[in-house]
Amino acid sequence: MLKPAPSMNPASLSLNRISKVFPGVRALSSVSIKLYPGQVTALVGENGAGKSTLVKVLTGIYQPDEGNIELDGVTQTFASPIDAARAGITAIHQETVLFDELSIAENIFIGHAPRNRFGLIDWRTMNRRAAELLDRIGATVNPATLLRDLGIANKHLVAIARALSVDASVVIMDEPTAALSHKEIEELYQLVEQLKVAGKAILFISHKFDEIFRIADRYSVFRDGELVGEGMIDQTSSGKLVELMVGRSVDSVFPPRTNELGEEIMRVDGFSHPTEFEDISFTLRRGEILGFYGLVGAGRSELMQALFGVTRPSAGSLQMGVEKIVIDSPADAIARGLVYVPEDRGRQGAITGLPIVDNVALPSLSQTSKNGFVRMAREFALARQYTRRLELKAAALDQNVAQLSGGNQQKVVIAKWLATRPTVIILDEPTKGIDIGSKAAVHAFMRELASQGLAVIMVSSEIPEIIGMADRVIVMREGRAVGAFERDELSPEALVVAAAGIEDERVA
Amino acid sequence: MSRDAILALALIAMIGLVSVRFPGFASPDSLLGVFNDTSILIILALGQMAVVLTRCIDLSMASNLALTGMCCAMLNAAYPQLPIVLLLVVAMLIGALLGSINGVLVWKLDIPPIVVTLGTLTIFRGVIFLISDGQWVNAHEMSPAFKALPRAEVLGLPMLSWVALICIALMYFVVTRTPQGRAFFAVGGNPDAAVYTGIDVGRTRFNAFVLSGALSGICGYLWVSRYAVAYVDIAGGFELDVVAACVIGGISIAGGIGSVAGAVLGALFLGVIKNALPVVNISPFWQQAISGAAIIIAVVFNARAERRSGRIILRQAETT
Amino acid sequence: QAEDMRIALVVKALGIGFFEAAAKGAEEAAAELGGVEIIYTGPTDTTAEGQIEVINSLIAQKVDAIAVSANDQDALVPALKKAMTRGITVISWDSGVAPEGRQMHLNPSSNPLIGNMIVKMAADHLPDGGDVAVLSASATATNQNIWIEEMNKVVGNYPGINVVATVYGDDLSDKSYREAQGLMSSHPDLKAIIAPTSVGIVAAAQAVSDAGKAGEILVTGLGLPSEMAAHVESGASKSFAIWNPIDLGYAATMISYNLAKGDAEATAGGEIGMGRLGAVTLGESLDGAMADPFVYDSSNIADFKDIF
Amino acid sequence: MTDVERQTELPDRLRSPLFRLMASWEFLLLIVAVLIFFLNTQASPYFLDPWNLSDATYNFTEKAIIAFAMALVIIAGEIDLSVASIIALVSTCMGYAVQLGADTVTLIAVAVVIGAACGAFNGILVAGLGLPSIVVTIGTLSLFRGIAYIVLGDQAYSGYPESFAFFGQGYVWWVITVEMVLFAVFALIFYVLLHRTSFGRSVIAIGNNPTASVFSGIRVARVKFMLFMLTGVMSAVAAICLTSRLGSTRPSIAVGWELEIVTMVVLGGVNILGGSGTIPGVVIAAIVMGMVTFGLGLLNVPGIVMSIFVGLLLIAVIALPIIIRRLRQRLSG
Ligand SMILES: Nc1ncnc2c1ncn2[C@@H]1O[C@H](COP(=O)(O)OP(=O)(O)OP(=O)(O)O)[C@@H](O)[C@H]1O
Ligand SMILES: Nc1ncnc2c1ncn2[C@@H]1O[C@H](COP(=O)(O)OP(=O)(O)OP(=O)(O)O)[C@@H](O)[C@H]1O
Ligand SMILES: [Mg+2]
Ligand SMILES: [Mg+2]
Repeated sequence: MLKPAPSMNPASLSLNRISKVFPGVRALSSVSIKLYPGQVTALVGENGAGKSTLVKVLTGIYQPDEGNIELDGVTQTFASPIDAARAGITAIHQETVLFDELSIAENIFIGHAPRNRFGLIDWRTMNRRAAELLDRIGATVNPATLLRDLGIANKHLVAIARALSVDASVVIMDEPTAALSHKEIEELYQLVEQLKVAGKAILFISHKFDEIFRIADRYSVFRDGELVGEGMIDQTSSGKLVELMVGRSVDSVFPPRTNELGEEIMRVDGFSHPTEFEDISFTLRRGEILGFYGLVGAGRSELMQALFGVTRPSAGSLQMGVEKIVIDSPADAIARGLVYVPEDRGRQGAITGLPIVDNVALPSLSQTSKNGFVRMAREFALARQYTRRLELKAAALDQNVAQLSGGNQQKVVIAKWLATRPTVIILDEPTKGIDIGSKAAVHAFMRELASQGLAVIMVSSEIPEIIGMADRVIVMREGRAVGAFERDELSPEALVVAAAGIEDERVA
Repeated sequence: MSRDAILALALIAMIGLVSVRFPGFASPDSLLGVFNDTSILIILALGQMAVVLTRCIDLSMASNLALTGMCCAMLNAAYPQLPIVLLLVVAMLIGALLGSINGVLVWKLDIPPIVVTLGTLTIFRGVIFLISDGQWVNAHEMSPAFKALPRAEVLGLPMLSWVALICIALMYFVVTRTPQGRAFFAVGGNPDAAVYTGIDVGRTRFNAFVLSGALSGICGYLWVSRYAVAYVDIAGGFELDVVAACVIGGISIAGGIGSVAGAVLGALFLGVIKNALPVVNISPFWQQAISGAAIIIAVVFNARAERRSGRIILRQAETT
Repeated sequence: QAEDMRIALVVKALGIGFFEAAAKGAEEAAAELGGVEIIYTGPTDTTAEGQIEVINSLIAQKVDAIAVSANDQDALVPALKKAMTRGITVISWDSGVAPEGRQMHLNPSSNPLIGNMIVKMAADHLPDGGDVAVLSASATATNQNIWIEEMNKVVGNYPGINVVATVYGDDLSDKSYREAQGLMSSHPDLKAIIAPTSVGIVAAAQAVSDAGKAGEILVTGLGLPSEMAAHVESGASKSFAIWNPIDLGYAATMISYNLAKGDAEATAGGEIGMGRLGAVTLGESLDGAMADPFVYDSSNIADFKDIF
Repeated sequence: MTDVERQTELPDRLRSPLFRLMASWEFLLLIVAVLIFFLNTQASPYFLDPWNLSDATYNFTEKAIIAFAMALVIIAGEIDLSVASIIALVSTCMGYAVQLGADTVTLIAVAVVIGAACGAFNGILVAGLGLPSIVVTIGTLSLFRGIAYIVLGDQAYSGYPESFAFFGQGYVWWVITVEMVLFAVFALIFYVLLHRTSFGRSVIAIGNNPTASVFSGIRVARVKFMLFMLTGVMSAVAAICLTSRLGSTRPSIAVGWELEIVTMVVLGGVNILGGSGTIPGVVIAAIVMGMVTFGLGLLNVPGIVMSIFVGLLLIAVIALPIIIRRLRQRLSG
């Protein structure tokens, strides 16, 4: 309880009136933030509020149009990420910035590899130091293996190790827990504690309020590129933060259940895949929201992609309505009214180099075209309709998707499959990385879809979301369905136990 | 088994096959001859590898070689007393300069490398015509020392082979032990991430182009002195052979993957084919089709070797 | 000042010593005639398409005569026919065009003579006979193919001489070099390489000396004294033949001039003047030979190596 | 869902159509084309002759016919370097058919079938096996021409039927050649295909992001296969024109055309990395290249020196907008 009063502590990093303008967007307008040693400052804001842009300015990837950065009282200009690293600023970026074909050790040290006295890379020292770092964050991987052989969670751990490999006084984490499982998130929290004790100044960006209240000391809130509020975390509440973020109060509870279950619309029997999943069976009814829960890597996405025809199952059957069908491509699935909104929006969802309107119309080409000829007026009408429903924030419909923030890209992705007017829609992590306001919109929208008689499959790794939204939940672990819960049987504990396989151990 | 090992085996198998019909082919002398003959292709493939690793491509290498070669030949014809070592350095510098033109355009103007080098491919050739007025430089206009260097034997191996060996060794060193060499892999493997790690993507690509240019320059001198003639069209179309050698050697055209051993083996693979066909008395008209087929087979094969079955996490789940 | 007549000398490819020398001869003829402009042109690689583009632009410039050494005897025909219908005089020289595509063709020498000469030069130095191989230019080169054909007709007259292979170097030094290497390794008993092309003969001589077999394997054929001087010195080549390219360019220009002017007409059995070289008599297919090939060896090469 | 909170609706377009036209690549190219036309009229008195201009079109029509298909392939993120070799093989097969007494109609059929087969072979390797097209087609570049060499060796085929000459030497009306008409017709067809059909949309989407295109219900492999096949067929069309123009077939026919065609496509504003490009751009680029080479040809500039101009043009036309944008940024910023 000997924590010194924060205001007495001189700030180790001050950002003074930073502005950054992109064509058509004022991503940051004259924001000032201070970071203090030994403290965690949470940065919150809606999608596109400018959080990641600030991180990139701080790490020398972007140069600010106005304003300056002061580190320990000295004004700095970072012409490149190397400058920022030298000055003692390190970051875990929102995008994974790693190299599949290089070894783990090299991924950690690239750019500042240990050298011998001839200036050549000292592989032995590098591997040793990498092992130490990985050990520190609880990762049990051999530093000499190639990164491409790692799962997604381990990759994220490597990114964290990389941030720690520089002896920095300022550590920035941009949504570090988005891809991590429960256990790994706990370890990350401990690490943050260690860093605090070591006197580092930490900037922590997250959309998850529970973790903000758990680990942050201070907060700063962005809205549309402006700083709209800051203070000590123990003097605020999530309601207040949300109000600051969106400029109005938001219902944080899930929308009430309005959907009614209709007749069975889809039946999956013994679906299997040689390497990804095995013997999955379930049924789905009109108006139902079926949740799929599991830890990252449980094989849910693979299962959904097999249903959608991206990959071929090795066994099992799929029935829609009364008809047994074989879907051998996404084109097939879309034609039969089954669509899949992928989890990886940058790679699988959006075509970022094309305008919003082209993206939205793409899966519906057969509807918007006649005899193979496209009709642009129809495409714009379609895009207008669905972007309005999802409250998309953009400048115009012919703007490239690449220029939108992460959350708004996700909206385009959802709009694009909704526009095909499906009967069954699979949403894979539909709210991953999107802000609270947008989240609520997506949730309300899912409810609306269900009450209109659509069947919804929702893959999610967030327990509150699963419990708040799903009518029924199937839990997957290591490619197998290990539990099924009706709405009244749902509890966070039950889900975690099933997903992590703790039950098994008790039985054994 | 690694891709390089498989390729090496294929190479040995091919040599074995040829020597069934013509036993002399597998003799050390003959094999050294093949290596010597392939030296220039090897050196060029090493340069191309550096460029391809950074997710670029250099189609101007053969034109660079020809232009540098012509410069060397004309210099030698005009000043026969110029020391050859100096000429070799000049060749390297001219090559590097030409390479840096590619590099600057890619770096500073962000023009796609294939466009830049497609442009310089024709420009460099045209410049040869301009500086030489279309005239050939023939053997009798070159000084004896000029022609002697690639042929001079040291420890039973011609200098041409030695130069290739030195280039291989240096390149291996650069690629595995220097930060710049590792940056080639990083830039090609994930350019966006490279920016975040503080690697200057543009400058790294520039360096790769300068390197490939310098190696092309050296080859320019070697080619002209070896064949004792310089004219506009030398090494015409050779750029595709160089790319083919890299691809056969398992260097991913998408960047970030490749090894020095791969580049050397890929070049040797083509070299053996080219040398073996006349030896086993296959009609010269079959040559082109056979090397085309070999390239396709190698690519199919490489792709098979690269294909992995399932993702790691779930493979582990399978076994548990 | 405007010239009265423009004659285009279209060659297989620019930059080849042989054709550069022919261009000199053409200029000499132009100077002698007066009021004649020579347009020396051609593609930079030996392709028919390249020559067609050149011919099209010559037609557009409305030149008075085109004298072409063809890369392909058939492919040029449509373009040259078009030239003739637009009133342009068209002849071929050195490497011919099919009869319907030109008014006459000027052979540098008579084909049977050349065919005989190239094998005779090898046989003269191989009293006991032996294996010989032919290194040609591209497989499509008209004149090379005719000479080789003529050579094969008379090879029986040289007992012991045995033609074991014909390979193609495409008039590229490096490819010719490799083909020569291939010949040496696949025919261990090879005694001579006959290269009826000025590029091939140099490359073959270089390959033979590099293999340390100068004097052991004889290189002969058709070459330029300037390019072959070093190899005659080294002993890789004992003798080779060529006609005078300067004269050839001179003659082609003179013939073009006379035809374009209307001073002569190309008819079978007819004669066309070639200035200082006399006149050429045309045969059945409207072709004629300029002169006999001339043999160069160590005794006379010094006198010619600085000329062409 | 209620619309109360949304006051404004997203506009369709950020910029006016006129602005987009003025800022477009095609507009820039058009200016270049006019400039070159003007320079040509100044440089040579022979340039402005209808017959000469008509002859000049042969410099680009055949290549452009392939360039249209190549543009689609490149927009889809692939490349086909084997086109010139397909010409050689197609021409060889036509020549072979002539020896067997084929008439003109049969020859056309043979050409299209062989061209499609070559394209299908590329397509299977690229779309079916997922191999990188730049490498595959470097291989088939050697293979296809190699087969032509095996068949023909040092021989040549000629003796094409009289009526066959129509394609490469015929005139439709006055100075309008058959090849010009083919060029215009295919330009129109490819314009509609790329910019007005859902197939064209798929091609653009695939070039931008093949994975997302699969997820969006596009049959990516099928589209790519069709593109390679289309390129094969267009190469066959070009082979018919060229063979008819030359009246004979050699295995070395059309050597090196692949790079000229790619240059044409890139000059036309097609992104070599895939994802964007237009047919009007390619049309203008083809005419620009044709005019540059013809104009220089009238001055008796050797082909190799012309290629310097073409190379410089390629780099300059791409670099210029970038430099101007940079300068403008620097001035305003
Ligand atoms: N390179 C760019 N070019 C143009 N606009 C950009 C660029 N990068 C970001 N923007 C815009 O700047 C704004 C801020 O984006 P930023 O990525 O910083 O948001 P964020 O707060 O991190 O959002 P999220 O929570 O979704 O990650 C957005 O409107 C975005 O569209
Ligand atoms: N080894 C790996 N390398 C890269 N990405 C991977 C790897 N393994 C899995 N991923 C990615 O991680 C994500 C999750 O994998 P998977 O589909 O197996 O699990 P899941 O149960 O769907 O998990 P999630 O909760 O993320 O949906 C997918 O996007 C997948 O592409
Ligand atoms: Mg962000
Ligand atoms: Mg998933």
